Parts: sequence; structure tokens; C-alpha cells
Amino acid sequence: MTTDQVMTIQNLSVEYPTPERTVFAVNDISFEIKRGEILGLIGESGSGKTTAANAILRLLERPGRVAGGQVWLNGETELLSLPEHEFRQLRWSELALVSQGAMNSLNPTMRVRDQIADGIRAHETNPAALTKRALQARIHELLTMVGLPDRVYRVYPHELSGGMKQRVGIAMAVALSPALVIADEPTSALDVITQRVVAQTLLDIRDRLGISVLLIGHDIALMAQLADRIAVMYDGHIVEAGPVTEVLKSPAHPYTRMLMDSMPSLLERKPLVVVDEAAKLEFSHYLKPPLRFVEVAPGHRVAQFD
Amino acid sequence: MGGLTIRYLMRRIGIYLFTVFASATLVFLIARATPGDPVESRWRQIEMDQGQIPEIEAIIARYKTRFGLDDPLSVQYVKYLGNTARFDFGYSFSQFPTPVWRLIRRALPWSLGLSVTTLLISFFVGNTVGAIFAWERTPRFIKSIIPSTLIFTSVPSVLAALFLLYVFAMLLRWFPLAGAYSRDVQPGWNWPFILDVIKYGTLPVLSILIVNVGWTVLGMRAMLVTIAGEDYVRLAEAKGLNPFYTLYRYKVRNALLPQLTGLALSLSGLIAGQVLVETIFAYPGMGLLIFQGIRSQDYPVIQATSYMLILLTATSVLLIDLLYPLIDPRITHDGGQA
Amino acid sequence: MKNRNVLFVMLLLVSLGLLVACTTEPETVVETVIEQVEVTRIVEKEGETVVETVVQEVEVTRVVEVAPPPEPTAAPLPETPPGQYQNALRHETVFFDASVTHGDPANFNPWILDNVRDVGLHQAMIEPLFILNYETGTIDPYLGLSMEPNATFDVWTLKLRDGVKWSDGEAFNADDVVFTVQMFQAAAPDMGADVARWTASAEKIDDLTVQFNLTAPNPRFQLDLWSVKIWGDRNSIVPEHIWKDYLDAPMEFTNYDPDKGWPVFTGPYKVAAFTSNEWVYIRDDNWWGVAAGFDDLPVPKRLIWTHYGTEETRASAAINNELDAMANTTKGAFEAIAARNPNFITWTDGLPYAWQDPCPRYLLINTQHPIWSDPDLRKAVNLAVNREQIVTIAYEGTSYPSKSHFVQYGAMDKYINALEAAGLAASPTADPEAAKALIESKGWALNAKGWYEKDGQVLTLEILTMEEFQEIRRIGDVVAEQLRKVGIDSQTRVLGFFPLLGAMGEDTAQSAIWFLCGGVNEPYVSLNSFHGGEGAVQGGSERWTGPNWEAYRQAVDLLAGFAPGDPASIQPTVDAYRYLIEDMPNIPLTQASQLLPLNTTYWTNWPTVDNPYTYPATWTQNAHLIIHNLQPAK
Amino acid sequence: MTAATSNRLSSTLPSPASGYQDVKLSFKHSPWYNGKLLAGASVLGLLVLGLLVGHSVWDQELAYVGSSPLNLPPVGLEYKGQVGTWAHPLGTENAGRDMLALIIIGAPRSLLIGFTAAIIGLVVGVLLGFSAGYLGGRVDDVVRLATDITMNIPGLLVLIIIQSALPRAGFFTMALLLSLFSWQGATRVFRAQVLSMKQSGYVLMARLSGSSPFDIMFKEIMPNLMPYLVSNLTFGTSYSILTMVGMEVLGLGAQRIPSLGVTLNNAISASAILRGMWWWWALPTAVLIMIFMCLLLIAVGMDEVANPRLRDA
Repeated sequence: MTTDQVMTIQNLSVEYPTPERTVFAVNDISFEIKRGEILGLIGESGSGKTTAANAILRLLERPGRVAGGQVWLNGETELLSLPEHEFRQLRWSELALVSQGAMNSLNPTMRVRDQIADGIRAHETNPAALTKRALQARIHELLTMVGLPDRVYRVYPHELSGGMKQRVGIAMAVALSPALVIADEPTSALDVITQRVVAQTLLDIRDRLGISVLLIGHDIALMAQLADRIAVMYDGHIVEAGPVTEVLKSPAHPYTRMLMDSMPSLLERKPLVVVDEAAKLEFSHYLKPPLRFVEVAPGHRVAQFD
Repeated sequence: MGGLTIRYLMRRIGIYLFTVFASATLVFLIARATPGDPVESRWRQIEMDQGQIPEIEAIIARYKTRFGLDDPLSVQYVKYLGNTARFDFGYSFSQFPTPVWRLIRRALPWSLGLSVTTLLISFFVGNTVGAIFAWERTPRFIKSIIPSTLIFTSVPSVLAALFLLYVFAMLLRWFPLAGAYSRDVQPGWNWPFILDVIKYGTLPVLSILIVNVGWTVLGMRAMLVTIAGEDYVRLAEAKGLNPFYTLYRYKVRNALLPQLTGLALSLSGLIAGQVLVETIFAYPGMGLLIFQGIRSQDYPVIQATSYMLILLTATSVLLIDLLYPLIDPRITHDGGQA
Repeated sequence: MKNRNVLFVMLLLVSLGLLVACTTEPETVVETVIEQVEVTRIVEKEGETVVETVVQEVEVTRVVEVAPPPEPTAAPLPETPPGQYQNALRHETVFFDASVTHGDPANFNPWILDNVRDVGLHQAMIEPLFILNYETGTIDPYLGLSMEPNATFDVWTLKLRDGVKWSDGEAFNADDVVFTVQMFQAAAPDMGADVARWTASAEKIDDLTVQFNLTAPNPRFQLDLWSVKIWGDRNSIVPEHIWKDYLDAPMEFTNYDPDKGWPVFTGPYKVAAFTSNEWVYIRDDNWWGVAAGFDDLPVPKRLIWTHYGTEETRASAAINNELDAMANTTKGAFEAIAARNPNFITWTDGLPYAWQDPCPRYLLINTQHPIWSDPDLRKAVNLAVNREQIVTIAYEGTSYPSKSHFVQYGAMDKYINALEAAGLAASPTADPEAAKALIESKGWALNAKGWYEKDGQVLTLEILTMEEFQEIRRIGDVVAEQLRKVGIDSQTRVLGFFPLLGAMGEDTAQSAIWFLCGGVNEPYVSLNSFHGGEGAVQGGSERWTGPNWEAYRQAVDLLAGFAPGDPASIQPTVDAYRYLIEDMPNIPLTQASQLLPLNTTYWTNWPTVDNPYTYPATWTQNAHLIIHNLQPAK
Repeated sequence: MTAATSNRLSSTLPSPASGYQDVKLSFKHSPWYNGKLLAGASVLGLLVLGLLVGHSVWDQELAYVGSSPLNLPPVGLEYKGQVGTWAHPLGTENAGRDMLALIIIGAPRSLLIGFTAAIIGLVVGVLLGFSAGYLGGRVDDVVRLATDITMNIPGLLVLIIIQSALPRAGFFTMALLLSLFSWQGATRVFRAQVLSMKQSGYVLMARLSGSSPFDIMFKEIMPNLMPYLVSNLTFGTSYSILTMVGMEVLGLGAQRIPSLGVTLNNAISASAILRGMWWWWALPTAVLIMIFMCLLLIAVGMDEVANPRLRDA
């Protein structure tokens, strides 16, 4: 059964147990990603965005673990309870990742072509696609798709600039036309010009292949440019979610407003931080799950805060 | 390949030559820094075995002239540099009239055999165990066994050697007590001889290996743990690759590079450090030659053996520097980064 | 990683070690045997009381140590036929302990003094002219029959044995002797420096007689130059027909060419194989001695000198019967060997086990040192030293306290007895109170830390010892502790032999444990070592001077004129020794132990104190006698 | 879910804005609470404590020649007719030295010398390695030359020669001597690490933002090299102790002050194994192994502290 929703996340919680108490990095969040949609997940660093992505990808590092919730792929497969080997089949073919660190996401001792190829080799079932020639053609095609020159095929990662590396990352992620690509801060550590190029590449790919993207980041401008919908995360909770224009134009939750106020200018390169700790505390005690959401506009929901 | 230019090559070789020259000079000076007169002491020592030697003063004077020890230090130094550059090390003081190169030619193959075997085994075994140790998928019960083996790292190799000797050569009589091969075989490239050499070499190799392999294990583990935090390893996991393939191609492959450097650099240290093991097994290697040379202030032997070790180390370093960009694409010849 | 595992395995390892260590005790079995016992009893027979000895059979229960698997004792032992001695069987082979390795073993030139002579070359191949007997002091003939001086000791006539042949069949005769002397005269001081110095000319009288005309009178010409005194004969005769081609540069001649049958000597063995730590010699059945009626062929068909590294390795080889004659061994190791392989014997049946080698140990003191220039302080040290304790601790009882600087062989007895009679001999025990009184009489007083101090200066004595010789290190340790007991702040400092010599040459040096390879059958050589002049090769670091030294010099020079062992030299010896005791520049300590385990599994008739046909050292040239005397076991 | 829910409630309350990071943690929950580290450190601590207590309680004069009966086995055991007594609980060796006194004096000395040597070597190595790797150019050339040249010279040669040239090698001299041979390895390793780390993203970021080299070294690079630093220190200690023991077993460096190596040298040259006097060689060996094991545990534990990923690895 195919649904309109590529991925549905229900009541996902991630906990970090310590002997004394348990810390929840992701706290009972729910959202869904529609087919062909780019969903932006925005928040300060430490708000749990990346942890959520890791939970979905089952890449949580110990001692972190999923405390509860479900992740449905295409409305038919529950990812979190899937046996390891079955989940491994779904990795990359259905669920790919564009990694956060632009500089470090490629293995320095492998040529670009081999790093693209090994993902294909691990999941491609059609033997005809695995011949040397077919692979070569496919990789060239992928590189062209993300706007990289042919020579990239042969080189080692250190011979590429940051933007080129990130485009290799995108090419790698879409190699098997997955249902969903999780792009974890794909443009951090890149300069503004390169950011635009990478962002544009993501858009192109989405348009061309119809792949859904979960875009994680703290750059509101970039979100505005790319995302169809956004969800705002704060302290492990999603406090507001809705169509990007709607949320940005009329933010309903006070935290979202603070976030937008503290947005750095386009040319400044610094992480998104809300400095007003006192203001943050003011609504913190409303963040007791289960949160109650109010729909302020069609598709625009906000957590109750007073 | 990483921008290997003629200019870089020339510069690197220049550094190499300077290193060798400076080290050789230091060795020359250090050898002469000890109190005592090698010729006089040597003959006094002979007297200890053989009773008083008549006319010993004349003999000592004659030998000093023969060995050029009457010359001023500067003259000796210049001669030494010239001769060493031509690999002419002269005669051994303590085993006159044997040319030093003959001593080295006899000892070096045994030492190299011992060290290279040890290093290779320790490299493969150590890195494999280290990788198993660090891999998150290794079953717990295996992991709980591995650290126990590291105890052996803590045993001084002398004691390891004595223990092995005692258990395997004396009590069990599985291996011979001493020497490099038995008197029943004909040295050469024939199977009986080769098997014999392996049999005689087993205990010496083991006693060095026991101590050596633990360090490799720990080094590998530390490297792998660092690498496991890299983004590309996380990405490899996300790709759903075969875990073995990820371990090998993404982690071990990158962790091996520093290990490889260590391997090449430890060779000469290992050769020089085998004195004790060679003494215990009466193995005719370089360690013993060096030690006896130092003991008897045999300048030509000290200089020649040191020079060989210097060449070995310096050449390893040179080769690593030249070849490193081939194995680690991150490093380039022009100063470290692309 | 589980800590419990670590601890567990650690315990395991240690207990494994303990287990192995504990299993080293020999197995013992209680057995009951019928033994024949001689019983002496007093009986009354026919009214008379008679002492009668009868043999009775008694049942005896005893605890027997079980030896490692006994060697097969198949009735007739197989024999290796001539020509194949290279592969001689175990019971036809003698294994000796080689103390050295050599990086270039393919050199059989006997003149290179640090060459591989004592790994078989001079025990099996080079036969000496004469051998000194340590017990009687006589010089026994070997290749030479006699060597007689004239009345003034400046002309010596050598008679050679008839029928001696080189191993290639050429006759050994006066020509070879004359050639050898001439070669020495040309090549000195590289070789034969003493021959060149003392011999004006050597003339062939006939084929078997050589007359030596000396440059100066020398009563020790035969002993020092042509006999095995200590270690080997210094001036071996070489075959003229081979060496004449190398007269120009005899040092460069390696004397090795298997195709030509080189090296050529007169001995009953030939080189068969060698590596840098093993030398193999096989018997030459055409040895001259049989035809000349000198002696039978020695029984061993093959002699092997092998170098095993450490004592543990040597001992292991011995226990496994891979060694027949061992070099010096510690008492503990010997006891461990004997416990596992009861066939091992030593020079004496019980303690001290060891034969004493000719180099007694003594404490040498720098007489020019600001503190120790006072003879009374040196005498205090002498009083503080307990020689018996040194023997007990440093030697574990395998040596004897020295009575004098001399080695305590039979040939030296008369001299040592005379010293004892004159009250000059050293005491075996210490007298700490007398030592303290002597120190205090010189104005030293004990400080708070218990050390003697004078004018703010503490009485220290640093004893230099040799890193290579465990034995000397141990002596130093014991002496230092003994001196500390009387209030002298004494420490040992361990140095390698070469740096040690350098350090002893420095003015700040205080003392060292040293050794004196001096006279074996006469005191002159030993006393001459402290003479300060020529021949003072081993002493000298005492820097002894002063009126007593002057007197001593003259007395020793007088001794030089006596023939070795001449009874008339006893009184002059006592006279000279008195000056030495007066100033005490050095203090005799102990004899030097050589504990040499010998294996009777395959070979018997080794020299022992009850069968002293020679001394048991197998690295010295007198080993010819041992090899000729060995008999197969059973 | 109720239990979990109540947990959540309390967890988010104290300091929601900055997540769970600055919650005051008791020692038990600090990263330093690491089994291996604690085990290693506490056993080592106990060992050192025991040795220190021994220092004040046990008569140290017993560590010298002739102070005790010869060849006495540990208490309660029998060896060649002698029964061990409480006067010498660990037995004596063949020159009448008391084993307990030997260990009490020898072990802390070995440990301290090794540690001092390792610290000196590490500090020099890190400084030079950082400078060479980070600054490059001339500095790099000079450091590399110095490293290569000194690394080329056989260490044993220098040790033996310096040792025989110095009258009495005291504690610090000995440590300094040993450190002569431990800094080169550290320098090389750190240089290589700094070189490859220099390009990683966060260092580049820091450079772009104009941080000073010093800041980058100690704030950006150093923390990431913690595992190397710690393993280097503990291994350096082990290595220095091993070198020293090796030298002493060869017969070098023997002084009146006993050390484990000298005791082992005596045991080996008197064939202690063969004699069956296991306490003579096994006790110093066991103490050495214990020291090395503790250092190893500390090293591994520290790795885990510095790198939480390791904890379950």
C-alpha cells in the first residue's frame, strides 16, 4: 500500500540513560514527510534535530537509544522494529543521508568513484547494472546530475573543494533513487556562494527525481529558499510546524519568533543562537508531554504555550 | 601523485644525506666519549684470560699505531668520514684482523631475519587483534579474552625469553636451546636448512613478538576508535554496506597508515634491541655484535653497526616520506595539505 | 575489557611460573636395595680377641633421586668407521663449553692472541713444548724433551722429542723452531715480542737440538716463553714449510685452507667444521704419537666446542647431556644440574666444588688518594674485611679465603707457609674493633649518621667493580657492606671493563676489586706486579711510592735472579712481602673459583682433586692431557 | 510508560534551555567513573601506598648484601632444608638480601623514574610535534632533522656510554637519560596527527575565524589528540621502565640502591629459575607485570574517558 506520505514519525523519543536519571534528547515528536516534499527541521544546536535524524537512520550512538515511537516508511514498514539485516537492505536504497561535515564525510583514502560505487554495489540487485561499464556510466551520470565535471570520477576527496565534496555527497545519496534523503546541515561550513550552489543542486535533484528530503539545519534563509514545510524544534520537542511561507510570515509560538529575531544576517557565518535565556524559560514549563497542539491555519500547528 | 617535483626530491635527498652525515658524526664523537683506551683495555682483558703478557706495552703501542689512534681526533674524523662513505669500515679492534664488514655480513642476515619476521607477524596479528578489539560488532566473550593476552606486553623480553627457553627447550625439548641452525644441516637454499633455521628461530622470534605485538594491538585500537568518530564512517554505516567491508575499507585501511610508519621506524630499533634475546639464545645477530662492540670500545664495530642502522632508519624515513602520498592521499609532498 | 579477566590471567601466569619453578625439584623415589657392607667387629676366636672385617649383605632403604631418562645402554655401542668421524656418534664425541663467539671463525693463525685459540685450536691441534704442573711446580715435557740453561741462565738448550710429525706428514724438527724464532724476530711486537726481546739467536745443533743465546740472563726463559703456564703456550712452533711463504706478513695469514689440509699442527685432531659459535674437530688416526710410542690415540673421535648464551642455557644443555665439560658455573646452577643429571661431577666432591684458577682477587687502593694515602687506614680496611664471609656470600662457599696475594696451589705451599710462619698472612676473619680503633687513632670520629668523619670530610671508599664479572661485583658488594659496618661509607660502582680501566686511571679513583694472574709456581711474577716498573701490568693503579716501595723494589729485583721454585728464594720472598704488608697498597681477598661441572655420562677419568693428573680447565692448552685421558663410560 | 513519563518530567525541569549538559553530576556519573581507569589507578595506588608504608615500616638495610640468611624461601615454605620465616616473609636471595626490602625500595624507584622520563619525553615531543606540524616550514625542517638524527643513533650505545661516563647516575639523571629516547616517537606521531587534523573542518573554521595558532593548538587540536596523549604517556612510562630494566638486566646501571632490574639481573646470572628459587625472579617480575598492567588499564580507561564511543567497544 502506497500512501502520500513517504515517512511518518509518531511519538518518537530518544533517551540518554545515565545511572541517575534519563535525559531525553528527542521528546515525543511526530511529523510526516510527503512524497516529493522538502521538509525543513530547524532549531538551535542541541535542540535534538540531528538526534532525531540519527534515530530515524538508526545511527544513534551509545548510550543513546530510542525510548518509544514509530517510524513508518511509505506507510507500510516500521523501521525501528525491523531486524538489523532487513533494515540494512533499506539503507541507501530507500533512505539515504547527506552528511553534516562537508570536509569529513568522504573517506580520504578512497577515490570518489569507489565511494559512490560501493553503495550501489551493496544494494543493486540487477547484475547487469553492476558491470564495470554500467557502473562507470551510472556514476558519470550522477556526477553530471549534480553538476560536477568528469574528472571528479578519478580523484581523491582531498582534491575537491568543500562545495564539490558536498555535491559528491548528494550524488552518492541519490545514486539508488531512495524514497527519502536526510540532509543533515548540508551547507554548514561552506561559504555563502557555495551554499547556494549546493542548495540549488538539492532542489534540482528533488525536482528531477521526485525524492523527498528531510532538510536539517539552522539557517532560516536557506530553509525559506528550499523547504516546502518546516518544523521548529526546541529542547527535544517540535513546537511549531507548517508550510514554510505561513510559518515564517506569521510565527505562532514565541520560541519561533525569538528564533526569527535572532536570525543572523545572510553574510554572517555563525550558528543560530537565541540569547535570551530568561525568555526561553518562560514557556519551558509548558513543554510537558504530551503537548497539545493548536492548528492556527491549515497545516500550521503550534504547541500550546500559555 | 601528490606533486612529486624534482625540486622536492632533491631537497628531500639533501636532508637525507645531511641526516646520515650528522648522525655518523655524532656516533663518532659518542663512541670516543667513554673513558678508557680501547687498545690498552683490550690487552689487559686478554691478560685476564691468559696471564701476564710480556712486552705488552710495545704491543699496545704497535696496535695503537695500526688502528690510527695516535692521530689527532680531527685526522681520525676525516679518515672516518671518507672511509665510511665508501663502506670501508676497517678492521675490528677486538677481533683483529677481521674486517668489520665481514662481521656485519655474518650477523646482519640473522638479525634481519629475526626482526622482519617478528615485525611482519606482529603487524598482521597485532593489527587484526587490535581491529577485533575495537570493532563494535565483536562478540563480548571474544573481547573479554583479548585484553588478557596483552599481559604479555608487560613481560620484559628477557624474562619471556628465559621462560620460553626453560619451558620449551629444557623441559619439553620441543625447540633447540641455542644457536641459529644445527650442525647436521648444510647452509644454503635447501629445505632442511630452512626448516632448521625456522626451528631455531622460533623461540627468539616468539620472545620478541610477545612483547611487541601488544603495542601494535593497542596502537591499532586507539587509531580505530578515533576513526570510528569520523563522518565518513557514519556515512558508510548509513550506506548499509557490509559491516566487514566497512571495517576494512573505511576504518582499518585508514588506521593502518600510522601503524605502517611505526613499522618501518621500529626496524632498526628492533635490531639494536635484540641484545638480550640474542645473548640468551646465543643467536649470532647484530644485537650481540653491537653490544660487544660497545663493551670493548671497538670503534670500528660501533661506527659500522651504527652506520648500518642509521642508513636503515634514514632510508625508511625517506621512503615513507616519498611513498606516503601514495598510500595516504591526504598528505602531499609540498607541506602536508592540498 | 573485564578487569576480573586481567587479574585472573595475571594470577594464572604467576601461578604457571610457580608451577614450573616448583617442578624443578628433582623427583625422588624411596627404594630398597641389598647392599654389601663391610662390617668390622671384634670377635673372640680361640681365646684371642681379633678384629675381623666381613662383608655382609644388608637391606638398605634410601631416598634416591631419579635421573632424567637414562641413556640407552645397548650392549655393544656402535662405532663410527674411520673417515666418517665428522658424523661421529654421541658417545664418541666430547662437547665442550665455548665461552666466546667469534664473528670471523675462519682464522687459525695462532699469533692473533684474541683469536679463537681456546675453542679447540690449542686444546686439540697445537701441541706445546712443555706444560707446567701446578701441583708439583715441575715443567713436564710434551713436544720438547728438555730445556736446560747454563749456569748463568743466558744460554738454553732445547731437546725435541723424536718422531714428532706435522699433520701433513712432514717431520717436526729444529728447523721449525729456528724458523719460528726468526719469524718472531722479524714480526715483533705483533707476535713473539718476548722471544724477540730475549733471544739473540737460535741455532740448530742437530735435528732435535736447538740452542738459544739470550740477550740477558733469564731463569724463566723456558717457563714463560715455551711452556703452558696459564692458558696456553705463548709461542707455539709453526711448520716452516708452510709459513715460510708468509714470512713477510705472518699476521695476515689465516692459516686456513681445507683443500690443502690447513691448518697444519702436530695435534691428534683436525678442523672439520665451524660457525661463529661452534667448532668441530675430528680425530686424525695418523697422529705421530702412536708410531713414536708417545701415547695412544685419544679415544674421542670428535670434539665440539659450542657456545651457549647464558648460564641457564648452558645448564639446560648440560642437563640434556649436550655438554660434557662446562665452563665456570655458579654453585646454584651446578646443584640444579647435579639434581637432574647426577652424572655430573666437579673437582671436589663437596664444597667448594670448584678448582681455583690462578688469578686470586684482591682490593686495590689508590695510595695517592688524599684520604687513602694513609697506610693505617688501609690496614684498618684489611682488619674490617671478613674473607670467610666473602667466600660464604660472594662465592656461596666455592672458594677459599686468600692467605696472601698468591694462588694456593701445591707448588706455592712452601712460600705461603713461610709467610704464615712470619706472621704476614691475612686473617680469614675480621676484627672490626681493631679496625675502628685504628681509624680513631688517626683522629677520625663517628658522626651522627654513623660514618667516620674528620675535618668535615666523611670517610668514604668507592669500590669499582666489573659489570662483566658477576663474581667480582659480588665481592665488591660484600666488602662494601663489611666496611659500612665499621663506619666507612663504602659504595660499589659497577663499570664495564673498558670504562673501568679508564676510571682506575683517574686520580680520584679510590679502590677496585682486582685480580692477579701472577706466579703459579713461584712468587716473583706476582710480587713483580706491584713493582711499579716493567711487568707491573696488572697492578700499578695503586700508584705505590715511598721508602717501603723502594725497598720492596730492590727485594723483588733480587728475587728475579732465582730459578722458579728454587728453595733459596723463600726467605727473600718473605723479606719482600714484609714491605708490602707494611704499606698495604692492596689487600688480598679470596682465591678465584672455577666451578667446572664435568659429565660422566659418556666420558670418565676427568681430572679431580683425587685424580689430579692435570687441572680441569678445558679452555687451556693442558686440555691435551684431559683429552688423552678420557675414557668412555662403561 | 508511566515511569518513563515521570522521568521525563523531572529531566526537563532543571535547565531546559541548555539541555542536559550542565546538570551537576556526582562523581559516580562523571566520565572519570570508568572501571578500567579506576581499577588501574587504584591497584597502582594501593601498590604505591603499600610500598610507601613498607618504606617506613620495613628495615631497608635488609636490602643489602649479607644482611640476612642466604637462600631463604618465603614464609612457610621449605627450600633445601631451610624454612622461611616471618623475619623475611618473601624470602632472601643468594647474597643474603631480603626480597621484601628489595621490592619495597626497587619498585617505586622504577615507577617514578619511568614516569618522570615519560613526562619529559612527552612534553618535549608534543611541543616539537605541534610546532613542526602546525607551523611547518623552517620549524618543521629543523624538528624533523633533529628527530631523524637522534632517532638514528642506537639508543643502547648512548645509554651505555653516558652511563659509564657519569659517576653516579642519580634519580633525575637517569630519568633524563631515558627520556632522551622517548621524545622522538611522540614528536613524529604528533606531527603526523597534527598534519592530517589541520585540514579537518573545525580547524579550518577556527583558522577562517582568525583564532591564534596557540588557541587552535590547545583548544581545537589538543582535545582531539587526548587519546594519543594519554596512551603516549602511559606507554612512555612502560617503555622507559622496560628500557631501564633491560639495561639493568644487561648488568648496566647497577648501584648499591637496589632496583627490580638489578635484582632480576642477579637472579638471571645466578640461574634462579634453574635453582628453583622462584621467589627470586617471580616476585620482581610479578611486581613489574602488575605495574605494567595498571598502566595499561589506565591507558585504556583514559582512552574511554576521552572518547565515550569506546565505552562499550
